[in-house]
Amino acid sequence: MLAYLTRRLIQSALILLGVSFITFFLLYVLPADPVRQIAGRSATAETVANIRHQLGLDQPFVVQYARYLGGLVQGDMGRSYLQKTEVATLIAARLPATLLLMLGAIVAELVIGLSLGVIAAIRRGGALDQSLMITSFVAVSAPQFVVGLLLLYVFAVKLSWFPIGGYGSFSHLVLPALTLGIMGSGWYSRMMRSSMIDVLRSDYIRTARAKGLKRMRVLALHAMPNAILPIIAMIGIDIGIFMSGIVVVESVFGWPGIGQLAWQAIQRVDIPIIMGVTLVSACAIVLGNLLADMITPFIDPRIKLR
Amino acid sequence: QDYQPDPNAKPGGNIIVTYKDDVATLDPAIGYDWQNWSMIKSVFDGLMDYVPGTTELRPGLAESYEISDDGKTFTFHLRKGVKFHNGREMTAEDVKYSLDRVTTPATQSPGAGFFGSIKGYDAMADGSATSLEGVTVVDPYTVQIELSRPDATFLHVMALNFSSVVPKEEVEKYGTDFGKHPVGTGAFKLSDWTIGQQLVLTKNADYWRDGVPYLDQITFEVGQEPIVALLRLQKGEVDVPGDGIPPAKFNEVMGNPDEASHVVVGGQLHTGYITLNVEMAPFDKVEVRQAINMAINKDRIVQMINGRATPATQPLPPSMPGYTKDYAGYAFDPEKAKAMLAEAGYPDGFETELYVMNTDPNPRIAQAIQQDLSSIGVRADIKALAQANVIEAGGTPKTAPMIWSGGMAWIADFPDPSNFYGPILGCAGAVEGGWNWSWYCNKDLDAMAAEADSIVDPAKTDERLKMWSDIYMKVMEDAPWVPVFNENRYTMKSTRMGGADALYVDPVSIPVNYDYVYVTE
Amino acid sequence: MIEVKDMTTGAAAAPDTAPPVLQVQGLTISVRAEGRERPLVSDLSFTLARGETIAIAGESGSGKSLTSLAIMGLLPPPALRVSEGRILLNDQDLTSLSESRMRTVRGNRIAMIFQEPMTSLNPVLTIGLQLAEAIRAHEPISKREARARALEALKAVRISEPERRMGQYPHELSGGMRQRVMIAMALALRPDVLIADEPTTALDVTVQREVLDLLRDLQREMGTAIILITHDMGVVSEMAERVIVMKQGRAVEQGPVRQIFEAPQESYTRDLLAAVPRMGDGSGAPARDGDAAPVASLRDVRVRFDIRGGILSQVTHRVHAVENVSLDIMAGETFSLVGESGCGKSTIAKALVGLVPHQGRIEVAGHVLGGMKSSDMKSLRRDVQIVFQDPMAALDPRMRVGELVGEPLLIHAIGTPEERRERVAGLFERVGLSRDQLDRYPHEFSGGQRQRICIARALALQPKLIVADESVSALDVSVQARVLDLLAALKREFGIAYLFISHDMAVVENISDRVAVMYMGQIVEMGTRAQIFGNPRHPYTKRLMAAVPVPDPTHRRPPVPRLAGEVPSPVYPVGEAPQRLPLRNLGDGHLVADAPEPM
Amino acid sequence: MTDATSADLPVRPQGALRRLMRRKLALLGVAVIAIVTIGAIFAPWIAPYQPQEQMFDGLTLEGSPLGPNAKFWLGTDLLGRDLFSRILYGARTSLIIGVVANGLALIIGTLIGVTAGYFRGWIGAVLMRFTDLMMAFPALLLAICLAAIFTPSLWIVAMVIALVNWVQTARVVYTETSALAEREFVAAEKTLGAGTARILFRHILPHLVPMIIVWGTLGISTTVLLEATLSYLGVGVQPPTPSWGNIIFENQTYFQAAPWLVFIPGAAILLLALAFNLVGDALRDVLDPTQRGRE
Ligand SMILES: Nc1ncnc2c1ncn2[C@@H]1O[C@H](COP(=O)(O)OP(=O)(O)OP(=O)(O)O)[C@@H](O)[C@H]1O
Ligand SMILES: Nc1ncnc2c1ncn2[C@@H]1O[C@H](COP(=O)(O)OP(=O)(O)OP(=O)(O)O)[C@@H](O)[C@H]1O
Ligand SMILES: [Mg+2]
Ligand SMILES: [Mg+2]
Repeated sequence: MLAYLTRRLIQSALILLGVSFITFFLLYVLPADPVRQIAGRSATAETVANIRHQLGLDQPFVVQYARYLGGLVQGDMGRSYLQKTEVATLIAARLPATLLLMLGAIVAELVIGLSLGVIAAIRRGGALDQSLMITSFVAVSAPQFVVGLLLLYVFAVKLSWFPIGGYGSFSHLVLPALTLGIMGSGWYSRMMRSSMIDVLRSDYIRTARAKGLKRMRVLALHAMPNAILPIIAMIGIDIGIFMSGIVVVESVFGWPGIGQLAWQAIQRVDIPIIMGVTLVSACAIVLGNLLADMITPFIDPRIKLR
Repeated sequence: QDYQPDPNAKPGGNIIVTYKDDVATLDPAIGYDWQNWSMIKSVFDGLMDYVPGTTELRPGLAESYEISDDGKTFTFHLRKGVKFHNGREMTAEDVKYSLDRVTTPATQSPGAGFFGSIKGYDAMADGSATSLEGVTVVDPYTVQIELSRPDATFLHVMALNFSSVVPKEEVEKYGTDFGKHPVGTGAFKLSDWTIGQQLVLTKNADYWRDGVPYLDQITFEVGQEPIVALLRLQKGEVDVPGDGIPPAKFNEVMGNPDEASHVVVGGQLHTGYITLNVEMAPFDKVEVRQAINMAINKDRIVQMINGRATPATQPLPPSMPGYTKDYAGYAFDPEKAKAMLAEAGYPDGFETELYVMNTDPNPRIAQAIQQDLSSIGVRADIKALAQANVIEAGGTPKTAPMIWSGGMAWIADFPDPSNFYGPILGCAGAVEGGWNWSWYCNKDLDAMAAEADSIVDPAKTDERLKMWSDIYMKVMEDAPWVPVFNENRYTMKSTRMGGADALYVDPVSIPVNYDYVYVTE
Repeated sequence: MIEVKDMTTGAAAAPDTAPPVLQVQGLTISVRAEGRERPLVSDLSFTLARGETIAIAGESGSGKSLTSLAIMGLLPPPALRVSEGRILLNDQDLTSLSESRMRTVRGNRIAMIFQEPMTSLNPVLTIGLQLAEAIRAHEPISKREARARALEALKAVRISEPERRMGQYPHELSGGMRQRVMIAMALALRPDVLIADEPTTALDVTVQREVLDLLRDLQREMGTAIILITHDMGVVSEMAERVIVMKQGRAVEQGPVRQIFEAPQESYTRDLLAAVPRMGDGSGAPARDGDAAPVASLRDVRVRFDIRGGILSQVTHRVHAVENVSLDIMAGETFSLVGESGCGKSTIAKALVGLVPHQGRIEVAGHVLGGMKSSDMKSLRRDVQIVFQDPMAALDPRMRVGELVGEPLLIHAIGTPEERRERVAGLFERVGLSRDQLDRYPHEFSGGQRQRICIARALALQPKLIVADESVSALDVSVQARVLDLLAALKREFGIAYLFISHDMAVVENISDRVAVMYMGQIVEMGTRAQIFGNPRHPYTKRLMAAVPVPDPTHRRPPVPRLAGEVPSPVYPVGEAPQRLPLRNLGDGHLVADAPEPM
Repeated sequence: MTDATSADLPVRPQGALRRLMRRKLALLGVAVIAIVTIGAIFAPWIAPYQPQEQMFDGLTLEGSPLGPNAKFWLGTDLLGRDLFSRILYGARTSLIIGVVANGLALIIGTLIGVTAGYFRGWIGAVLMRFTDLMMAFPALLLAICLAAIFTPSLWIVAMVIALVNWVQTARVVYTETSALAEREFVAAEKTLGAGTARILFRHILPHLVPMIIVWGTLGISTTVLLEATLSYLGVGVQPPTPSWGNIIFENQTYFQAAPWLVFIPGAAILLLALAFNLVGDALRDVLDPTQRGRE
């Protein structure tokens, strides 16, 4: 286990290195010049060259990348070109909000998705199953911006159950987490239904029923863990999928996460921020996947980590 | 000459302003976004200032100034007893320090170029000097600025945020983080800044202008979607939605008399235009460019953006001095445009590309343009890209044949006609990495512009403006641009906001002149 | 509806005086496929009295398991359902009971032991939990008490290291152990009616003996009525008071056990009884001459499984499943491996076909296992085939059985499609299945039918060696006899050798040339059939022989002392290993280990 | 895989087809798919207007779009174009994205997931770490850069979507496969001498079908919406070419003022995905023998 963990952590570091390299390279070849954004419209060619030199952007790619990595090793993610602030500071200020939002979304989608999936599996073929199927497709097909605004309009503006956006308390979290999680819940409910149907047919469920166990217990203890196995891998994946969703959700709900930061940075080629956000999100995804892989053997003793 | 404060105004109150984008920095040497522009204006002061709600200059930290006869030496007499937020008195040394700072390449100020006329600027720019030769401290309350050429716009430059006076010790204390810990002499000071959430300015009780500001506190909440901001405004949670009325809600708001009464409409020093790259065939033919000018149905485009603009005839917006009132521009006439194309050798039109920034409503406007062009046989492919990529394409030779300027368009830094020329129509901008995306370079006009800007005598202002008017008329003859519309400003405010409407459409303080507005309850 | 269990009935009452606890009346079970209803069980009626044991014997696929599922109310809906008849438990009709009320009956008043031990336990839950929850489902006791009761139940079925098993997962147990866990689960609640579907099929004779004794004890103590489904006529004659013989979904004969055994009325019953293999003294057909070349030879083969523990999950213990086993299987020979459950028989089988990593040398059909080229591996596969212990698990549930059986031919590119079809159909007939079943899927067959499918698949390639792991244990005797005849015929025709793993000593005696007895991963005795059965030397071998049930209701077994104390286990801490038992040659290749401890 | 299997043994494909056809819902699904496909192919003949034609009477004087009416059946968009015509033409793009690109992603993901899950060891490790790398890499950034490097076209978008979307499938298939690889019937197949390819395609893949169907059908919606995001970033089909996704994206802020602009294309996506799901479900039940006798 420890050996496995060390090996995976080393692999993860390599993955992050790979991500940093590809991202840095893509940003390098990207036809957009950050210096022009910095220098402004009235700058002379001289000033531009000067700034380019100051930032080391006139150096060859390898040197730039090596310098960036060198800084990274010492925990220095560089300074934003346009905000002139430490990227680490900017990200640190916003990361907790994003993590909280993702956590909320994961909980929301799991709770909604898994329970709907189980219900559909039990009521397989019935009217409830059919309507749940349609529901999950609606969830998957609905653009997040519209969902967010609708939720906001109904529950915050009209019903005043929740604040109209903002950050701070649990009630602030509910709507954005729901918005972000709704799409995933559609996926989860379909996946869960499909694997639950398989599991419910198995001999050991018959055994459990033969013991006279309560229906809930058969479902929750005997069927769920088996049915959930193929789904665990998705939790790691979700973090990656969320990355594009948070841009929209955070802006609709005024949630102070890194989505906004990333979006502005991409629009204006603020390379240090793009790099920083990319690496942080890559980290989250890699760790999420690692976690998913590590959970699996706890649920399924037949799988061994090697 | 100065502004008469509102007699009904009473001090006190907190207001909430929202923005979608985060505030990048409050460093006056760096901040160049439209949401931090007015905040910096309230936290810092420069030697010059504008009368609230107008484009008229008035003295700021300088109590008075003198201009030498050759127009090359400016002597500013500073107000006494003006204190920075840290309590120290502002002196002439600070003025010099601030100007040195903004022009030093290490500062990476996007506004450094504005100071090009100060003597010694070139030495600063290439790094051979650490201090501007032309700026001298005569005594603690007098500073003298010598120019290398006469510059009629210099007083406007002194009113720019980039010229704000900053205290050396604070800048050195925070280094590059000064932008997050701004200290100035302005009406408000920064009291709290939670990155990504909000920024709070509180009243500077020691402000050197008597009676202002009225507000105790302004909270800027960032990361707010404009539609949501409007919902919050309607619920009374927000006082000013900084991004204005979102297009999707515009008709709804304006159609409701109750809500429309909270909207203040004003002009803006803005022009939306299409650049035609004169270095790329077939736009190297003036007939083609003129034909394009005639093909665009500006009324239709204005209708499409819910009439929030007026069709434009020339580069300058109507509220800019030097605007040529009786010029009708190229009339919409597709038939004639087609004929001209045929004359120029393109009877069947041609294929080209139209670059556009990818935020609403720009791709939509581009599609309207595309349709207009197709009616004269010009098939334009739309390339909707992120802002930075469009800017890059525009500044790269022979890359972008046409660019719709929306989202990146020129909003004047100061209300002077010269501001619409240099970087975007002059030869200086028609270089790799420049902002003259039509790559139009007319040496004669450049010379004329230089001549006009050397007329510093206030008595000759009309003559100067006439020269500028002529310059833009010549530009229109060569038609490197298609001026499409001048956007109007629609600022919305909560019921409790008080102050003259002009303060809500202040041409230099967008969206609101915070120093003079007040709350009524 | 809760009735107080009648605790007063003491010893097993005579069947005719005791009140009926379960009555099955005119039971018909139908399957709906392609829009048509087809009965699988028709018009079955019987009565079960308190404390009585009724045996349902009969052809594999005759509907025995379906009947028991119907009683439990567990027929897989909606394809299968009870279309007619009633099932009365103390006058209450189970077929009309709601699911929630049925739940209070299941496990508590009627318990069931399922036929497939491999798949009947939840793979992701520990044994302890699965046991304890069954108890807690019906009795309001604390978790700790339930665990204690569960442990007791495990001890009752004499599983080795019961405390550790509580924390283990099903895949870590051998087939026999899983079956014992299933039995423990059913017995823990002391139900009124126990349905045991082939409960001892996967068990070796010694454990079978104990389990049967256990069932009887329970019955005596609690007055539990038992429905015993089995094809082992020995078990029938020892356990049952009455017998129902089924064929093709109908009861062909029903009556007291003596009557059935002594004066069977129906020809089918007579055939059945005639087919029962009987154990003798090892004489009979002469053993083969021993000069043939070995098709498989094992030298000092060891297989160990790691057990991880501690915070870092390092290896703390190892299961020494197979220790220093050396043996040769000659061409055309039937070599049997016997021994108690968990002694490592299946592990040897798997090692032989390269499914578990081993140490030591294994040579099969001229190939040394380990590090082979894939082409060599493929030709090896052609030469060795294995029939797994659990047929359901070994068949891909999504393929038609015809395809499954034809697959080896396809893989090794034998014949044209038509030839292959023909051959598959021929194989089906030879194992006693019909052609029209080719298109069905594994789950549509009974346990015994599946096993025959597996055998047919192994035979398809006519390999040099077939490893048959408990391959005939689930077959009813008549089919068993046919399959055994088939195996023997193939052996004669093609010189196929068999490694035959079984706990059915009678079968082993009837078909083997040589026999090895395993105990705790090691071979304790090996020799020709005559040597082992005629002259068993090792105490463990002797005990095995004594435990074999005899298919004669008049037979009275001499009392065998119950085993006391710990059941030995093959698990050792890292670094330790079991003592190696050297084999002594008693002459003529009869090898015996010294008994390390009194048995 | 080789010839044999179907011709070889008495399988009854026509029976499977018949069972499939007997399901009314599946037929409904087939009908919807057929209608969409026909609509897409024959759009020039069916559509009442050109999809990019901005009609003067398509907007009110204030510049608001028109709701569904007699002239414009599904209303007009913000530029005064006929929504019905745009939906018809948009079906072309969306079918290519939702079906072709999504299908490609599914195939790549399944192949990689199955290979990694079955072989484990270093092949599995390398493949899965590569998958992790792809997953950790921000898709949108990749898209932006590709946009800058290539001339955006529908096929480029389809490629980008396939390249970005296989990752998730691979991960899920990987987990499922590693569990399947431990099952005894796989061991049994090995001992028969079945080659790896055979085990993978004949024995493991069929067990993955239900999951693949779920991913495939849900993927239709997500990819169609992803295409819209990409268009928005300049990598996708460029305006004025319509796609269902970009119709939604262009107009989503207007969903209150002009709901038809969001909900009609949304319903189109939903309908397509549902139709494929109905067919997929039926197909799965027909392919899944453990379902026999349940119709
Ligand atoms: N789900 C099913 N669908 C269709 N037929 C089935 C199904 N399950 C069982 N059968 C058929 O029903 C018959 C009776 O099966 P059952 O399992 O009761 O046999 P059995 O008597 O228990 O045999 P064995 O001793 O081999 O276990 C068999 O012919 C089998 O093929
Ligand atoms: N994968 C495994 N991991 C750990 N232990 C195992 C594993 N497989 C088998 N064992 C252990 O190895 C020993 C031998 O098991 P094996 O399956 O060979 O027994 P067997 O002789 O075939 O018994 P049965 O007659 O009950 O099938 C048992 O103690 C079992 O618990
Ligand atoms: Mg059975
Ligand atoms: Mg075994």
